[in-house]
Amino acid sequence: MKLYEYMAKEIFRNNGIPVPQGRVFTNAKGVRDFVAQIGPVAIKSQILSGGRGKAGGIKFASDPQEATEKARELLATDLKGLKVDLILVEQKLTIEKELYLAITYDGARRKPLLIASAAGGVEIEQVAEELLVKRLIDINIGLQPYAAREITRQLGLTGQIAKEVADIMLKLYQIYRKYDAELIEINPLVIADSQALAADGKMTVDDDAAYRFEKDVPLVEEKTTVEQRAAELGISYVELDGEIGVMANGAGITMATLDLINEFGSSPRNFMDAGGGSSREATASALEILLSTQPKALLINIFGGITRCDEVAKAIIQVKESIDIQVPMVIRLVGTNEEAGIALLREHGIESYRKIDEAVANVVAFVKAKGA
Amino acid sequence: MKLYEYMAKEIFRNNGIPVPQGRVFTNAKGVRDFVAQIGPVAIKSQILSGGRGKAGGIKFASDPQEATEKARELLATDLKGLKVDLILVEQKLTIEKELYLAITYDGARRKPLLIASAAGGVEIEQVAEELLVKRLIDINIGLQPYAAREITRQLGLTGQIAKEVADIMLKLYQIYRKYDAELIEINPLVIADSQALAADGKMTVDDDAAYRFEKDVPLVEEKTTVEQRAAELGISYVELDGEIGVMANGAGITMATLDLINEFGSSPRNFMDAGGGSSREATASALEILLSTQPKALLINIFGGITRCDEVAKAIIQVKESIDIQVPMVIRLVGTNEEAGIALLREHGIESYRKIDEAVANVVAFVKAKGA
Amino acid sequence: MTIMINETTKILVQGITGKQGQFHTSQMLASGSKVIGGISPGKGGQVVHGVPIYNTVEEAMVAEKAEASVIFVPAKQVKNCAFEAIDGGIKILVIITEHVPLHDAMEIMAFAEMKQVQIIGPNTFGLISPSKSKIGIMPNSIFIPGSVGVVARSGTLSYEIVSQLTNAGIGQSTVVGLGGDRVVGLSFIDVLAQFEADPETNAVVLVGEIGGNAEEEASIFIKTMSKPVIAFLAGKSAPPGKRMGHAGAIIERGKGTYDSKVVALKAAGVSVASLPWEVSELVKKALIKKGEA
Amino acid sequence: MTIMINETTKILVQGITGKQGQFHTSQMLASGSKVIGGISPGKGGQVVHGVPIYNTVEEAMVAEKAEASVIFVPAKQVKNCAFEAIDGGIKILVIITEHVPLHDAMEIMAFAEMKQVQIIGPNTFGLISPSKSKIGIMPNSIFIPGSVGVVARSGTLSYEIVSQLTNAGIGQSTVVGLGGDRVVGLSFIDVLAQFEADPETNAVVLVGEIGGNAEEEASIFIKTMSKPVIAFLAGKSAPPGKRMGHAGAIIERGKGTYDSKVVALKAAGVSVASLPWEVSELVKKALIKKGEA
Repeated sequence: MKLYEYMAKEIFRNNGIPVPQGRVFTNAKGVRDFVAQIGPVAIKSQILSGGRGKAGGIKFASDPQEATEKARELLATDLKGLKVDLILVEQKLTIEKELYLAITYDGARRKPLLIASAAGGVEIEQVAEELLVKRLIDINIGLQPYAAREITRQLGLTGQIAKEVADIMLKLYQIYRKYDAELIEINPLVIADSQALAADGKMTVDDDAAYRFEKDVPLVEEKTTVEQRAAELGISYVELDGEIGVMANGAGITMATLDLINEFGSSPRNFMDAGGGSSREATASALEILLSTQPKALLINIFGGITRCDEVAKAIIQVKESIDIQVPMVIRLVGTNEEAGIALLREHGIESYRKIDEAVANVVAFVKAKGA
Repeated sequence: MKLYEYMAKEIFRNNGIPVPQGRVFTNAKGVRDFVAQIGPVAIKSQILSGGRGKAGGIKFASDPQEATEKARELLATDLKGLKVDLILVEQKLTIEKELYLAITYDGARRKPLLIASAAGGVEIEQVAEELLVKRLIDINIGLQPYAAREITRQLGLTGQIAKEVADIMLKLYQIYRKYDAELIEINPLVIADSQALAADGKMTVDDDAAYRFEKDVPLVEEKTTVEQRAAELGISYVELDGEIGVMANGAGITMATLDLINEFGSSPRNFMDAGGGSSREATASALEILLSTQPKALLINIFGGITRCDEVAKAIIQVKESIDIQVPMVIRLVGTNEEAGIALLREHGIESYRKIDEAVANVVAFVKAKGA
Repeated sequence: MTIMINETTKILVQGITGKQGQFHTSQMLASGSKVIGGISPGKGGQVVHGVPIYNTVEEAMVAEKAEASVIFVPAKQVKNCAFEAIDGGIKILVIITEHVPLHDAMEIMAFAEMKQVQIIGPNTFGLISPSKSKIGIMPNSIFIPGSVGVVARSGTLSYEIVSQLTNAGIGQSTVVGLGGDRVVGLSFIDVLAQFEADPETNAVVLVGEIGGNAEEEASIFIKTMSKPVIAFLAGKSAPPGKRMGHAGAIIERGKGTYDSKVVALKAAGVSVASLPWEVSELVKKALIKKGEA
Repeated sequence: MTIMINETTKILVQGITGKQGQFHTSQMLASGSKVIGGISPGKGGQVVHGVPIYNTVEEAMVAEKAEASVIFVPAKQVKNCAFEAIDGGIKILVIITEHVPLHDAMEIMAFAEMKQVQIIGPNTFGLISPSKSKIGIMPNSIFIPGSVGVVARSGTLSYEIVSQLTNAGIGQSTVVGLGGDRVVGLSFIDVLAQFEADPETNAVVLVGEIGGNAEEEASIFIKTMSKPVIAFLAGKSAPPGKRMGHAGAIIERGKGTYDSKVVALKAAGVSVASLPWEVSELVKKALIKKGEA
């Protein structure tokens, strides 16, 4: 789950990382008074998508009047398809230096990974590899002061600023651990008025660990309604923009099924991994979700391992009997209790395939015939 | 530094370990009202010495009147030579079972050590080894729930009580780490009214780490005034009850010097390790402390490594010139700048030895001559 | 010979009294696995499918020492159970559970590294040396013993591919599911190295997917291997920035694409099947070329 | 031959710009030690006694790899510096500082164990292989090279005993101070085992004291040793329950007494000197018996 900048910064502030003075607004009211207090400001739209600056999501104002106007403007904008509901009005900084600092994880090394650069303020992908300082962290030991010091040395920092940046690193690592973060990024970490502070803040926390900090972090929703419903059912679902609704069991086989649909000349409406060992009710609900997205056809690809084919067949029959399915439905069913499942489907007039290529070829043929 | 029972229990309570309802009193006033509220009580003198119960430091009362009387009684007592300034008045428990639980460290294994027993309520030294469950803890990993569960299994606990005791262990370990404890002991950890709770609490925190929690833990003084002054000077000092005041540099050689005094037929007034590399001023102050305890003679045994003999000589001369030292002073001086030191002392009419046996023999002879 | 587990491997099941634990214990026993104990706190002394239950791993290990354990407990409890197994002396630990918090997984891996324990998973189907031992949740029926090693990031897709191998008469030495999570215990390389060293594995099938750079890293090792490697990768059509079911299956910042992986694997001499049903043919060709079929 | 350090051992000094660090660097250099760098954050680029200063251990190790390091920083900073040295690749770490918090010491030891680093101290005078290398704070003048190993819990007392040996013409292979704290890195056994294996050590002097059971544990190992061991123990007259300077020097709950240690050592065949000046005679006797003097 991604957090808004203002949320990340609130967490930073509460954990001792300096951030610019700022306040969140849902409308332009109050901006005037705030700016009258703190002087020139940056007004930053709070959206979760990256590249906000380039898209015009950050504006500057030097007085209360200008700030109010620009706040109104931003709050009336759609940025990258997202409506701006919130703005963060922040003291404008006199930036002497922009650094980059992030803590994430290295999947291959199975360890927390700190990335820092003296070339901050631009997207990190654009920073040359030799300008990045990367350091794996032993999670049993954590980030220790000596390591932070070594990183600041490699960044070419000295004196008081080196100490402040090292301190921010240590606190950032504490936040990373405390909030089960997947990624925390400060870009830029600025030196302004001879002080180091977090001018931006990105934070993605681990959904799987949300139960540990849900009291502290408000839930941010990025999902569409269909994705939400799927998530509630414990189904892994990603909305795509193609023609064929797909349900399979297992992430790998679902991806491979989408690949095959493409290979055969159509496109998938979604990724849906109904998981292993789902109950008949869950399978039926998953099917209902699929139908709600109005695909041109349905492809169900089940390799029964934990999942029993007869249970899948029963779910399909249940949905077919309760809903008037208007689109062609192609089923591929193999594995545990395959015979029973196929027989059940046949009893209810539903034909199924055992070979995945045949199933995909047929569902694509249906869609093409319809489109023609 | 040892904490009083009531302090340990306050820390327990603040960290989620159940303790009996109780309140601390410095006089009997208020005891009546408190007991009227909570019913029968135990009244426990707050002293740092062990074996309090046997010494009559714990009394029971079933009504406010009796409680007030017994509180007064206890507050007028000297227990093991210590005046009782504080009493803890606590709800009397209906004890079903008494366990023992402690976390300390194993110096040889260099690790935290948990000790538990189903035979609690008596001094742990009296519990047979086979009734003790001992478990070393990996300090990088900490005490994990599975380990606590395994310990409760070995204690023969089951069901809800096992869960509660395991939970207390986990919290006790957190306290152990948070307060840099050398030892935390709950004896007994009782089961009362089907609930596990800490009926007593002993806690010794690490003086060397006091700077980390001094805001949270009030300092408890156990030292005499002379020991306090020595501690302020950074000198390791232990008051003993013999005749000869001793200063040496290094704990091992100081102990060996005390042993030799005994061997030669006298006894030491103190243990004083003036440390290595002390300044002239510190050495002079250490000498003044020694004299303040009015020994029958002084023995100074310096093996100059970091400590320079000429500096020691200067300190001795300085003290001798400012204070009228009434007792014989025997000095043994070898090591770095030994010649210069000896020459300096000689210039001021002070004789010194190079061999430790000669020095000890002479100082003991002085004392015996005096005593005769 | 097989890798990691064989007919003598003694296995514990952590979370044996749950629905999944019970069912898969019966399936593992049916496949020949030596399940010698189950762990379920508070249920010590009971028996599930003839397997004695203990309250803790330590209690079980005192009764009979196991080399492997498999975890079926809910995600919140996985870290504690994994630590218990690792500390208890287990050397191969299979974590079936999905949705294990990332930080828990990293802690488990760090502890396992310290104690030199091999972790399979989390979010894995497990591993099987057909007809000898299975630790996991895969259907017994699709596996036959043989000389092809399989290592995969995803479950059902491996079943698909193993089924084809089996239908084509190609048996498997050991099939290992690394797990679909962001952080898992074994890498492709860890398993490939064991297959390379195993005298009865003659070829290896690698089942990968988009996201991360595990396949790219594997390619570097494959260059040093004497045995043929055949690969199939899922996610060719996946859009960037979308997490496709597995936590690790996401193209981020232009990294982890299908093409990047295929290029790396082909450069290492791997035969990459573009369609799943091509795998068995490529394996046959490789074995013939090597003179092993 | 000597144990742990010799004339080739490259040494870093952590906290080299402090008063103690500077002084003892000069003394170490004077004794022949190869001090190749000092660490003092913010002072990198400076030079102390001809030794280049670096800001961090990592920076120093890039310039020239050291095997050993010695720590002179205040107690609060010891943990961080020790971790830095251990993580930086140092294999022998001497911690001179006293009053290191107990929990910090335990964390240091756990990390050192993980990375297989030998820790001398905290609260030690260090170690010396006379005429070859010294890492520590002991006066150079009292040591001469030879074949007697010395291992001690306390500093000045060891000087006393080593001086006697030297005055009696008995040289030392290596003298090691374990440190006087509650938790220190090496035990008597760790050092005794290295002396036993060292071809040029012919006898060992153990300098112990009351408190703990290190001497009792050592006795068990000494039974297996081929080389003679001579011991002297301080604290015979110490009252129970009083901490005699060293954190570990306390008789608690009737344990750690002088008598308990003497009984254990004598049972292991150790000659125990009751007075410090008896040690050199006992060593001579032992060497004559062994035909080495």
